[in-house]
Amino acid sequence: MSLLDVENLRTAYTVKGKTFYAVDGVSFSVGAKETVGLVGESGCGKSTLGKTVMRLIEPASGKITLDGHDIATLPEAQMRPMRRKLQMVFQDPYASLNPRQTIWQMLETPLKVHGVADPAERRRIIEAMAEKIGFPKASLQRFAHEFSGGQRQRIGIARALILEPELVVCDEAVSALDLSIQAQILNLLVDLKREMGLAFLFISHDLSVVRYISDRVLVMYLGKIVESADHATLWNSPRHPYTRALLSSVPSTDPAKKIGGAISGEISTKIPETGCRFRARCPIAEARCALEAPELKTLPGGNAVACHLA
Amino acid sequence: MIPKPPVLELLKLEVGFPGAPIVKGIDLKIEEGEKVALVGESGCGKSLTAFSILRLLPQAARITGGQVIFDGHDLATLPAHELRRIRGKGIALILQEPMTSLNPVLPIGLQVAENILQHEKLSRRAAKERVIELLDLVGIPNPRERYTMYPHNFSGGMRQRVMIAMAIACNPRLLIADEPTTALDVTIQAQVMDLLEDLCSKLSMAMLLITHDLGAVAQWTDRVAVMYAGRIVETAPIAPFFAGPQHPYSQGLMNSSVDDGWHYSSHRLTEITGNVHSALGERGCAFAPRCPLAAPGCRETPPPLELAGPDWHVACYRRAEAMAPSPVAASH
Amino acid sequence: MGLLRTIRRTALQALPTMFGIVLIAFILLHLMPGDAVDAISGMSGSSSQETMEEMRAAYGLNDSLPVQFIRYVAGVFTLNFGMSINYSAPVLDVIMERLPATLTLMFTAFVLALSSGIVIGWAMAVFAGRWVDRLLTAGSLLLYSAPNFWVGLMIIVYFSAKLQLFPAGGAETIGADLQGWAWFTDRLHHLVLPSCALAAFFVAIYARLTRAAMLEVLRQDYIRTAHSKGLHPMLIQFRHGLRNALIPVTTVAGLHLGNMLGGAVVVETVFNWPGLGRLTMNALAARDTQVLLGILLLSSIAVIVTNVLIDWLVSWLDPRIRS
Amino acid sequence: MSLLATDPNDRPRLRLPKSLRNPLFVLAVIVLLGVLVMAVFAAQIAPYDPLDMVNMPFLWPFADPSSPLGTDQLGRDLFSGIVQGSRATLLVGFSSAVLGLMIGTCVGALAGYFGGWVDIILMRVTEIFQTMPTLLLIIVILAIGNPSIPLIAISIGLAAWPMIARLARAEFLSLREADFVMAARALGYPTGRIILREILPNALPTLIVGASVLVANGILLESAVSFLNLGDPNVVSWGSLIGNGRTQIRSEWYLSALPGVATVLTVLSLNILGDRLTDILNPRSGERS
Repeated sequence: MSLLDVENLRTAYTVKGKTFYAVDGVSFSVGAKETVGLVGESGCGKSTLGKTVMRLIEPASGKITLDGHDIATLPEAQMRPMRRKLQMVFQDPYASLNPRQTIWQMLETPLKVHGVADPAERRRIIEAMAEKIGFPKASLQRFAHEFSGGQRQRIGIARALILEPELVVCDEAVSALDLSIQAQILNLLVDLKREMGLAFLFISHDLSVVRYISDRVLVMYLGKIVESADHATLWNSPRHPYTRALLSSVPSTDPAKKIGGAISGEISTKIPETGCRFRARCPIAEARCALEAPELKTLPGGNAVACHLA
Repeated sequence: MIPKPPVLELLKLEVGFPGAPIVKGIDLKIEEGEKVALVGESGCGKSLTAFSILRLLPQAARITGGQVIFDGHDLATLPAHELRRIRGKGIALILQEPMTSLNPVLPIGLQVAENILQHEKLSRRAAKERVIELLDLVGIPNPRERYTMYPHNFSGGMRQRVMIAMAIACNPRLLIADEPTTALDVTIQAQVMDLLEDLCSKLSMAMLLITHDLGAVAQWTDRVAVMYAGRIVETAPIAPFFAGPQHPYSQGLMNSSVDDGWHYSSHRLTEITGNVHSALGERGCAFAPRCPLAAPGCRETPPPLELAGPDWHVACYRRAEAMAPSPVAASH
Repeated sequence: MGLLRTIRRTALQALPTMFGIVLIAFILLHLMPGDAVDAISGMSGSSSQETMEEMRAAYGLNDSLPVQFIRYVAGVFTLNFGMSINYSAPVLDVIMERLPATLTLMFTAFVLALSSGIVIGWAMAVFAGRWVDRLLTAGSLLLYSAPNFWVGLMIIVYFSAKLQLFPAGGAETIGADLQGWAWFTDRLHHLVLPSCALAAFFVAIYARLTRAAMLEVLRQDYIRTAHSKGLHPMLIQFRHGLRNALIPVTTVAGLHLGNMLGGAVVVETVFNWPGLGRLTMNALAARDTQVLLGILLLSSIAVIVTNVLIDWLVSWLDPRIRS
Repeated sequence: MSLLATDPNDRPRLRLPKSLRNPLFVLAVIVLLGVLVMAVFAAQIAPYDPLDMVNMPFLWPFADPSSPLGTDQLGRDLFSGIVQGSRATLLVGFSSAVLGLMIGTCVGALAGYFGGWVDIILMRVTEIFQTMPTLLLIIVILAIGNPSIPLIAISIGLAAWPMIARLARAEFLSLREADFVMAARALGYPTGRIILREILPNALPTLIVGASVLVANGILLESAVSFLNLGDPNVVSWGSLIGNGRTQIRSEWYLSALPGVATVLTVLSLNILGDRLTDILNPRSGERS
């Protein structure tokens, strides 16, 4: 059994009286100590999926099984103990820290809420965490605005890890950072993963970063997972036409290696009623793609793809 | 053969806010039809440099020294009404955020037409036809119907195409694109950059691309200028640059970017320690506090840009050591 | 089509608000100690218990509160606000007689305040940080801080008593019996001081709003885009700047209409303006509950209707709302 | 802003915000403190009972040193009136603001945080109160009870809270979606803690600035009410003084002018204070600009 099992999850949004599903029947799992990458373009629902797994957005239907407990419909009071195991790192290091609290307060409150009553014990945990993220003790009494973007992201990570979770959802955790800082944070995440035995659900639009950090990758398009594969297979022999298009759009830092022709069209907010959601942009779409929605088929070896033609 | 003069030449350009110099003396040449990338991390002054060319700086910022030579004029000191004749006509600008760079209450056709009507003696009707051609040229379907639509009817990529149509409306000789694809998805980025590249060659237009994305630089430009803390530290044609940058900062950037095929299980990224703020109060090379090769001499005076190869300039006292195989370079 | 839909949506939104106002007003007025009949008998001082009971029955004051309320709500929908005890006439007639004067005053003041507020605010934004801006900011802050009745009294002192330029009160020269153009100019002449007194506070509000909105707009990327096209700064100010800045200003202008009506009550008192303000004071003195209720309701309806108009204006300014 | 990067570690940690060094702001604070002292020690400062006839009627200001600001038609001392009047004016201004702030914050916070039906219903109620002309509502409430200082304060508070409710709702609505609130929810903080400890402190600066406007409005409304003779006839306030001078406005205009000046100065100072409070209360104000 995996650490996290998501089954047929749907998340509904209502815009101007119309309901649509930003996440529409998604199933996947994350094993213990595994890093699962989730890529897709903006508006594909990857961030909503992350927040739904975190129960920050209510799911419309489906199951979210964490460590054997279905948490999809748990009331908040019963959800609270589960939150120790499940944490999140946010994208914007400026918006994700309360500007009116010191770093110390931000790290201490989760411990208080989760019943670490002994102040000395809390002090010990916070100081140990500060050391892990490379913060001197003295700086913990300062406010977030006194730190740079990269330092803030370290604080955000520390806050997520202070309860020693098993699974951390990283929602575009390095996307807002400069290149040199991005490398620092990625290294930190890898170090912490090894040290604390963490599993990650790593959500990002940046394929290179996902490729670097993930053991397995899910590709999402318009609320559905179109391909799921281990990182080596996905990059070497992508099956789904969307994955291929995505991969060939990433500019390489080798000027001699010109990227393939860009696919046309843009992700649209209008979801087609029937058939494959990618077909309007798909270079190989056939007549049946407009009629039948492809299922996510598991291939020998455990990878999966949702395409009639793959 | 007499070499053609460059389209744009920045000479010792200095820009800053009162009491806070940001751009500290930049020299940069852009040749006819050339695509030059200005690369750097946030806060290094690359956007201010771009804005200062057309004197479109934020409120408090000022050009505090140097020249911006375009077409024999110094744009830094040109009277405002003459500068207006160059804005949009000689040099055009594309901004980062296609959501906010178009006026939300005006139809997009009018916004493109404004540029044409400002610089060319054309009737409104003729201008409209021109706009429709332009919209078609940048790949907007049904341009005639779209003419009267408002920006909120368009997706991000389409808006950026409208911006491009607006920018190329008067066949400018230079296009300044400030992070034109940062707000766009990777498949849309490829579409937009391909379009820009195509237009540059069709209209023999030079481009100054402001970006932080090394991949975009390698794919869509001819030459790169790396900026750090208000100064250009290295400038080179892209092929030799990506084969082996000479400045320790450029090397650091290349090493911290996640390259093809790297995986965390086998490859640890090389970090540049510290952050850009480390340069504050530094008298010498701004990168010295983060540089693995810094020597005491680096912290006296900033190194000048020196010729390091064909059309290749580097500002580093320790260039020789940086080029030697080092433990940093050998780790991958 | 779109218009009809807008009207329907607006009506659906306005109705509950209206109902709530009727309810609150009804509750408030029935909390009053004593009723209209007490007031009348108090004034005449000679009514017997019997006649008072007869009057109560005649005015329906003996019915239970829910019955009175339902009757009232039904009345409101047929624009029947009941009888004024003080004037012995239908409330609607009493109010309608005074309403034009108040509306004239308010409309003049509103147009004056909005137009001059926008111009002043725009000037403040254009010269932001310079002495023009500082002077106008100080001036608007001063107007913003002064009670309107006091401003009214002070301009009476200066423009009426000292310079003798304008009359100090009333809506027309009494007994002059003017016709045509002379009547109009006489009206206008009387309108100047009260509308200025009423407008003063709102000029300040709208100027400050315009300044803030304009500064915000001028920071936007699309202004930089407009400059990058080489457009004339004036064109940018108007077509790209002011047009966008007017959206928040107009939206907020609607929110202040209720305040302006309240202001009108006081200003009318200062200038002896024969409008709703004076009617309110008289009704209050006579405990003429029906009239007070009617004024509160009608002025609320006026505010709601004007807000609908403002909504249309905003959607005309802002294509994002239109679609 | 990405263009400007200052090293946070190098910024002096204790620096007076720019606004505190602004002379206008300092002046405003001095005026407010002066008025406050005047109100608190009114009995000690005012030489006479403002309702007593103590001197010749219609003394102009500075004509008689025993009544430095002159006397009215009944020979009552205007200086004493202004000093004593500050009590009622300030008391009503502040207490109505406190009431308005409490109602408005509660309504706005609940509507903004919970959204959905709670929001729709609470905002409807707010709209009802906002649509009714403020002063008319106050007049009606005052007509119900016996005019007294507490009733005036309550009626103004009841009429003025929608402004705060809207501010609070907007703040809560946007802060509810802020990442740090998401983080708090992800960490399992109880709802009460999220509202009170995470969101409220961040919404407070806006609300405090709003409250300063409420005080100013409260003073203006109180003076309007007393001017219309709807106040407590046994209590002197600036508005009633202005109203009292109205009958002699063409000749003895100082009777209305002087209490008016006192009102304007006080309200002006409050408005200046409110304008500047915004950047004082923002811990990140140095970061922007």
